[in-house]
Amino acid sequence: MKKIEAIVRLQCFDEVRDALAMIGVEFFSLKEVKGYGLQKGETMVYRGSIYGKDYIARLQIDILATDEKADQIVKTILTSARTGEVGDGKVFVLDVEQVYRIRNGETGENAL
Amino acid sequence: MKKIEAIVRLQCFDEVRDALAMIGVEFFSLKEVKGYGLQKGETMVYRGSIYGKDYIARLQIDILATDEKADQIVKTILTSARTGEVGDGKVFVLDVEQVYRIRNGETGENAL
Amino acid sequence: MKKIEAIVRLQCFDEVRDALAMIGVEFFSLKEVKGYGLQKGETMVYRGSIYGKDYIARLQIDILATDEKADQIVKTILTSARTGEVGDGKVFVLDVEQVYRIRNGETGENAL
Amino acid sequence: MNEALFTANNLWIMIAAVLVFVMHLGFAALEAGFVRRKNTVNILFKNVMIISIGLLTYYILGFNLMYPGGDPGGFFGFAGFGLSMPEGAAGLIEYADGGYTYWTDFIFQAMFAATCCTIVSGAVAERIKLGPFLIFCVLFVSLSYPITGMWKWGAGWLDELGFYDFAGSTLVHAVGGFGALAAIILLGARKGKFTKEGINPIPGHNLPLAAIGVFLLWFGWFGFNGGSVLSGDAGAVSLVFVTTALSAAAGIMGSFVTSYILFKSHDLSMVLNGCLGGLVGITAGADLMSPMEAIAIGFIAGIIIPFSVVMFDRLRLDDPVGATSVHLICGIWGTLAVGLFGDLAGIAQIGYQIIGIASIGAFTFTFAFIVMYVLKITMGIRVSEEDELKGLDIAEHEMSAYPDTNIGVENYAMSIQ
Amino acid sequence: MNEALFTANNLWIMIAAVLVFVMHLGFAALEAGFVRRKNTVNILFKNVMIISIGLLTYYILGFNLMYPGGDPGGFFGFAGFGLSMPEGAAGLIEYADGGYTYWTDFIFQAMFAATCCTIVSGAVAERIKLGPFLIFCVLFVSLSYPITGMWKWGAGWLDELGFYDFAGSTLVHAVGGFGALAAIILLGARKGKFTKEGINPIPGHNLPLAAIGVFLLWFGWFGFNGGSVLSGDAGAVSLVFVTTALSAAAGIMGSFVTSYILFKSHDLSMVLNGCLGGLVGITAGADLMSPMEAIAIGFIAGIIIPFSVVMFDRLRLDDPVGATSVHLICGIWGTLAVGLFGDLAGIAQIGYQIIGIASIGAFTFTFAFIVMYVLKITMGIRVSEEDELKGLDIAEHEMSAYPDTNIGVENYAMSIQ
Amino acid sequence: MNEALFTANNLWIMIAAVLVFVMHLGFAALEAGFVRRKNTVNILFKNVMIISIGLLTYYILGFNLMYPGGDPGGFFGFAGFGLSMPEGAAGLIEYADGGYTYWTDFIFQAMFAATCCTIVSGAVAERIKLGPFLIFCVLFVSLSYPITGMWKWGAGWLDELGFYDFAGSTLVHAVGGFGALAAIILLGARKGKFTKEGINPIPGHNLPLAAIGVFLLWFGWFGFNGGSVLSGDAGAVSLVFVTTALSAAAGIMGSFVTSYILFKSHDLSMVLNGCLGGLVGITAGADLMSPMEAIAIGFIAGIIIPFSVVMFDRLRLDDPVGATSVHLICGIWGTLAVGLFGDLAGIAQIGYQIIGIASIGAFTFTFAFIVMYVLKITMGIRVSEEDELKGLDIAEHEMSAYPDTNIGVENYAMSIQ
Ligand SMILES: Nc1ncnc2c1ncn2[C@@H]1O[C@H](COP(=O)(O)OP(=O)(O)O)[C@@H](O)[C@H]1O
Ligand SMILES: Nc1ncnc2c1ncn2[C@@H]1O[C@H](COP(=O)(O)OP(=O)(O)O)[C@@H](O)[C@H]1O
Ligand SMILES: Nc1ncnc2c1ncn2[C@@H]1O[C@H](COP(=O)(O)OP(=O)(O)O)[C@@H](O)[C@H]1O
Repeated sequence: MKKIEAIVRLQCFDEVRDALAMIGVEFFSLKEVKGYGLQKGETMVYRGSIYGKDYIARLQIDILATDEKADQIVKTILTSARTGEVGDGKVFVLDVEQVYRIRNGETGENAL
Repeated sequence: MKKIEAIVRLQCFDEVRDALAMIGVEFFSLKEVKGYGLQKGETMVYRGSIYGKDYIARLQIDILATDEKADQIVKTILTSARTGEVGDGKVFVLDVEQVYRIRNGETGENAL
Repeated sequence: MKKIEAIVRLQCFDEVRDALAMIGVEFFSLKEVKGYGLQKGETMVYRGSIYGKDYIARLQIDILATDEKADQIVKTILTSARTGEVGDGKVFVLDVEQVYRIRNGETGENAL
Repeated sequence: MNEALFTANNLWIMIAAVLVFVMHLGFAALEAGFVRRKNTVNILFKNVMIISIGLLTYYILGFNLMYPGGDPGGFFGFAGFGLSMPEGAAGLIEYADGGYTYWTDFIFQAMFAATCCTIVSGAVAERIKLGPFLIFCVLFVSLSYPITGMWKWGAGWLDELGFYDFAGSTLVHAVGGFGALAAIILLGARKGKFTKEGINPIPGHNLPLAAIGVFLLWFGWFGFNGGSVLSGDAGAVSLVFVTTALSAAAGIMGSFVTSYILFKSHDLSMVLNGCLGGLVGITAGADLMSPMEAIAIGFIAGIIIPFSVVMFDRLRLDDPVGATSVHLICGIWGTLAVGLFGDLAGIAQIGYQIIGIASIGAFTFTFAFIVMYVLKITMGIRVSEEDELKGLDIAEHEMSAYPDTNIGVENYAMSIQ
Repeated sequence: MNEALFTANNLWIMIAAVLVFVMHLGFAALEAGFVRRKNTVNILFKNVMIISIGLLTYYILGFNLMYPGGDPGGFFGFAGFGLSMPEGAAGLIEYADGGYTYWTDFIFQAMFAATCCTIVSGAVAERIKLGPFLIFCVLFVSLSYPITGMWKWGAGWLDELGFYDFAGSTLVHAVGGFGALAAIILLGARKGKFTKEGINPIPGHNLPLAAIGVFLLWFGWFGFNGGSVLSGDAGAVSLVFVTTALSAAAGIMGSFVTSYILFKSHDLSMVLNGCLGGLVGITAGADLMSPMEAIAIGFIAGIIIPFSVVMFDRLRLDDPVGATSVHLICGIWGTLAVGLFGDLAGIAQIGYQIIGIASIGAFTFTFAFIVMYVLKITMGIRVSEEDELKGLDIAEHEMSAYPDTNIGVENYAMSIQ
Repeated sequence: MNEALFTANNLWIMIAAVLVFVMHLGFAALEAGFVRRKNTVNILFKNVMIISIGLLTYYILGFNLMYPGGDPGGFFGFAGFGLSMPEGAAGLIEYADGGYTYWTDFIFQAMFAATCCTIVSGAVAERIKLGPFLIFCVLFVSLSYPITGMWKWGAGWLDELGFYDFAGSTLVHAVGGFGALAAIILLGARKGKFTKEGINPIPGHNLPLAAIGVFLLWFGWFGFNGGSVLSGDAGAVSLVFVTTALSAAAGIMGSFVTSYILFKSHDLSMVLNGCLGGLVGITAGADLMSPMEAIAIGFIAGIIIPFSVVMFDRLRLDDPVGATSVHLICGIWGTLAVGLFGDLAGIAQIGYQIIGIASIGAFTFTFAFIVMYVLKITMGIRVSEEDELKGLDIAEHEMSAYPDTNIGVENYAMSIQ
């Protein structure tokens, strides 16, 4: 099983979620993160001084999936989260040893 | 060493933490996440229109542990976080290559 | 490729970020976490009763890096985030299977 | 008239002016509470500018358009730019039969004027461009409001006809409401508010702020209605206080009961709007009603609110703060109520009231529609979709109302409220 | 009496009524600030409903129960439902010797009435069910408050006895406090407040809101005490202003010093409560004290507050906003102070004051206890444990006060504050 | 003078005192909104203490230092500790020619007094230690403010000279501003504000709170300026209302236009400061100006604000709320404007105004500097770097203003705002 971590733009989230739903993925966890990278935050003005935030707010989507499904999920994210501008984010895939569903203790693929 | 990520209900957190303390686990990190899954958020009403949040607020507990201890921790979480209702959450186990304690640079099991 | 997760003190973040920039690491994601461990939160007083928070606010820095670079990054964090007091935090290293850059679909080391 | 009575009378109108001033804070807080946090700086900025524009243009133009002091019964008049105190005692004790001075007259009326724009401000929140909105305000407050105001309060044709509007259910509130209606028709709804799946509520970001706003509006309303007696007359002003307070209380109760029946919910935003509905409703006849009649008017206003909110939603007219329900619909209701309840009730009066509402409504709506339409086809009145997503605080002000708190994903993603 | 003086007098009482009205906003803000964010909508909703219930029931019933106008010295009287202006000048200048009109009388008294429920509202916050609470309010404000009020202000037996309570340290504040005490005894503490490990503070979610509330309460108190002169008498009202302000200032100082000595802390919530303690303390004798005496009374009230807060915690009586300390304990203190300081000081007066507090306290506590008890065994007065965990905003209103900010885990987990 | 007129006059001054009281809430809200959330409890605590200290010390000492009532034209006088009502009617109708009573005089003046410390409080926010600051306040408000106040309002030498300062552009606002200037010079800037890379803005945490503060300050200003007429005189007070309101409106407009030209931005914090600048500017001559002159004064004040804010930043003087720009610079501007516009305009008057500003400024700055310097070398006036990082709420109060919300990283990391 794989854990897919995708870091995407806030404004792309809706599209990603809908695209995932289309391929049957309706289960995931969402985290708010601050992204440091090529793209910086908005320029702000306060009392005559300009300043910017180093970071930009982003969302991290964590999805657990079977090895087969993982590839399709990654592809779906790559398409639905792309604007083509610098700052679109990344997708990482990690290996997961075991998954448990707390409700009934099921493990492995059944637990997804 | 293993990294255990448990996604649990907010209201179960106290119990999980106490159960973990009972087996000697008092070190972990906690994140607030939004969970998408079978269980949805509360139904809300605003100005005559009903709406619901797709997601539900959840906690993610990250615990680093030795391979032997990991199993016990997972079991403890599975019991203490269970209500039996849909939406109890998941536990994932990942493999960790190395751990460092920043304070003194200790590595491996000593760092846990 | 590796994923480095570092849990550091809030007040050390600036130093860590600058130290990372010195070795050419300007890309990472930041999460706010609540840390449970030896060090507890500040003691507070409210209406004559003293209370403390069990946890302490911390930052988690997630960095994806090539296997060679990973070591240098870990060392940099270990030095720049250290105060020597209890509660300095941990660094974990996990193995990553694959990385994708959403903008152009690049994978592997190119995507970092 | 002796000097002491004059001093006391004038004192009351001055204090009433200060209370009406507080209503601008009330509106600012209410509207800020009812928008999303990403649009908070913008709405506050607009409300600060409106009070500035309102006072300055009323000084330059509005006051002398509204009270031109020519022959009674007219449609339009203008007494010249700026203010000048009448010579001698005419500026003091003799100016208004010992009710107040020339300066008091101006400041009390000027505080009213800006209100009509503040009402529009709430309805168009979260999507209008700042520049065109300010231009609209200048024109609306310096031309439209005083012209229709003159028809009644400036001794114009509606006054001669017999139309009655004590403190402005129509002249102030419905006027603001008609302006708001024209604006939201041309502007369209906020992204994500109406989708194929139905109506998607976009809850306000800070309900305590909204509640503070409503309490302050009520507070100021004692000056709005009480000051409209135009003297400190003990009997008249105190009756107005009683009818105003009881109508507001009944408005709360009416919307509490109705929302519970309709939606099975105890919606704070509804009872807050119900309270304002009761206040707007009593405004046209606050000096004519018995306490029991005031309660009836307020209670009915409270019942109207939830229905009206749902109606505007069904019509796909998006009004984040409920300004059209509160000020337009309850303003009309209150004006009609003068023909149904109280000292003037009667068939003929109902007729006068309808003529008043219709003529003022037609003028105001047309004026506002034309101005907004011209702005729309020239400068454009709506921010870009991207800016709406980001929020007007960043897009128009490069600021954030709460810069050091985390921003919830709700602020960005359209479909998760 | 000439018309000018009458106008000025009446003007002051009307303005005082408006200031007392603002106290409802003060209470709403204070209480909202002192609860957790998950219960904010609920407390605001309750406070909006209370002012509505207070005004309406006082109109229907309360005013004529409190001022029945029968023979002096009685225990109970009722002058009929609703309001009706006395015929002729009796309703105006002659109604109260030129102090104010009939309508002014009603509105000023009506604004006081709702206060007693607002006090209860804070103490029972974060765990009471909405429905039963509103029923309690209706009964408390329309029966209990006017009946005991009549004993003194309606020229009843306590008035004849010689009991003195200028603006209501007992008649308003301690009455609210006794009601609150009965309610929190029956209701029990919030989950997690008292554990085996000890007292677990549950800090309020928004201290700026609480501070705004206290400033607004102080602001309104100038009307509460100053208006209780029942005329615009220059000497009397201005003395009351001075004693009121100095006592509040001394209350702040007293609680500042005491909290520092007791807890080595500079606790904002304590100095805010100290300020209110000073205000409640001076209320019974604001017209009788010299500035120095006012400072003494306020300073002692400020000292009392931290001790009282700790005492109620030790008694395991949970009062999220400190209403019992501020209104009950300092209300009693202020009423006693009339026997210790100022123009009436003396042994006999101390006796009258004790009789007054004891009789009103006994009646009010019994009334409130019985009503709450009946509600408890019939409808139940407490929300379920799950609803308490979720917060009353979601559970009772399906709303959130700040819907687009992240919700901290503190809101859900019991043991992490 | 008849009793009715006396009652009406006195009523106005009392109400004006209540309005000035509200300004303390206005300052508290404004300053709380303009600091970071980690310092919110601290600023509120200071503002609550200041009003307490202000009233108590003014009672003990200040009033009789400021109005010693000796021979006119002096530099210093003292009429004894505490307050005592003059015997007989002298304390009432004859005390001030029927304008107000002795008690009213005290309470109105006392409400002014604390203002000067509140101004300092904002400028030194986020880094000063609580204890030394409170000691500074005690000395500043009980000695420095009344001594310079006496020079003009207490019939001292500046009054005899011909210096004019109607309601205190210099006597109150610039005095506070000079105190603030001395303090921030000695205190230094907040960590991270000025770095090698340049000026690093540290935005306030809650702009709605700041906006509420400004509206409330304006509200109170009607009492501040209007009450300074020292009677209810209809013509004079109503003119002051008009000039005050128009100047504030023009201040908004001036800073709106100027910030747009300078920074191409619509900065809410600037228009809020511009509004206050207009209010401070008109304060010295509110009774002397025509409406048009008032607009000119306010508009220029509004233009000054953005330049002044930038100037202080360039001078590396760190003032989180802009108190020096608003109160010091616009206070000086307003005082000078009396020599340039209105009834007194003329070369000689400009001279008197300059002498007044210079002498009061020199005394106040020196006083404040010495006191702060002594505190600095004895107790230390600045919190440790670690405490500044943590925030004063935790460090000095062990509290948090919003305990159950997540704390953004912005609160801790220096370089990320
Ligand atoms: N090496 C990395 N490790 C962890 N997160 C990264 C890394 N590189 C980028 N990110 C995350 O991806 C986001 C987008 O990256 P950025 O460099 O701005 O643009 P792009 O992905 O288009 O090259 C960053 O804001 C950050 O959150
Ligand atoms: N495949 C998944 N990947 C990541 N997180 C998941 C996944 N499935 C479930 N979760 C997380 O677990 C939570 C509970 O899952 P849910 O489907 O509601 O109930 P249950 O675990 O009882 O089947 C979700 O809210 C989500 O946070
Ligand atoms: N076993 C663990 N699993 C996950 N996170 C941990 C673990 N141990 C410590 N941490 C994180 O590291 C932080 C610092 O740990 P702590 O025990 O306080 O000090 P130190 O690292 O100096 O021993 C904790 O607050 C927690 O966030």
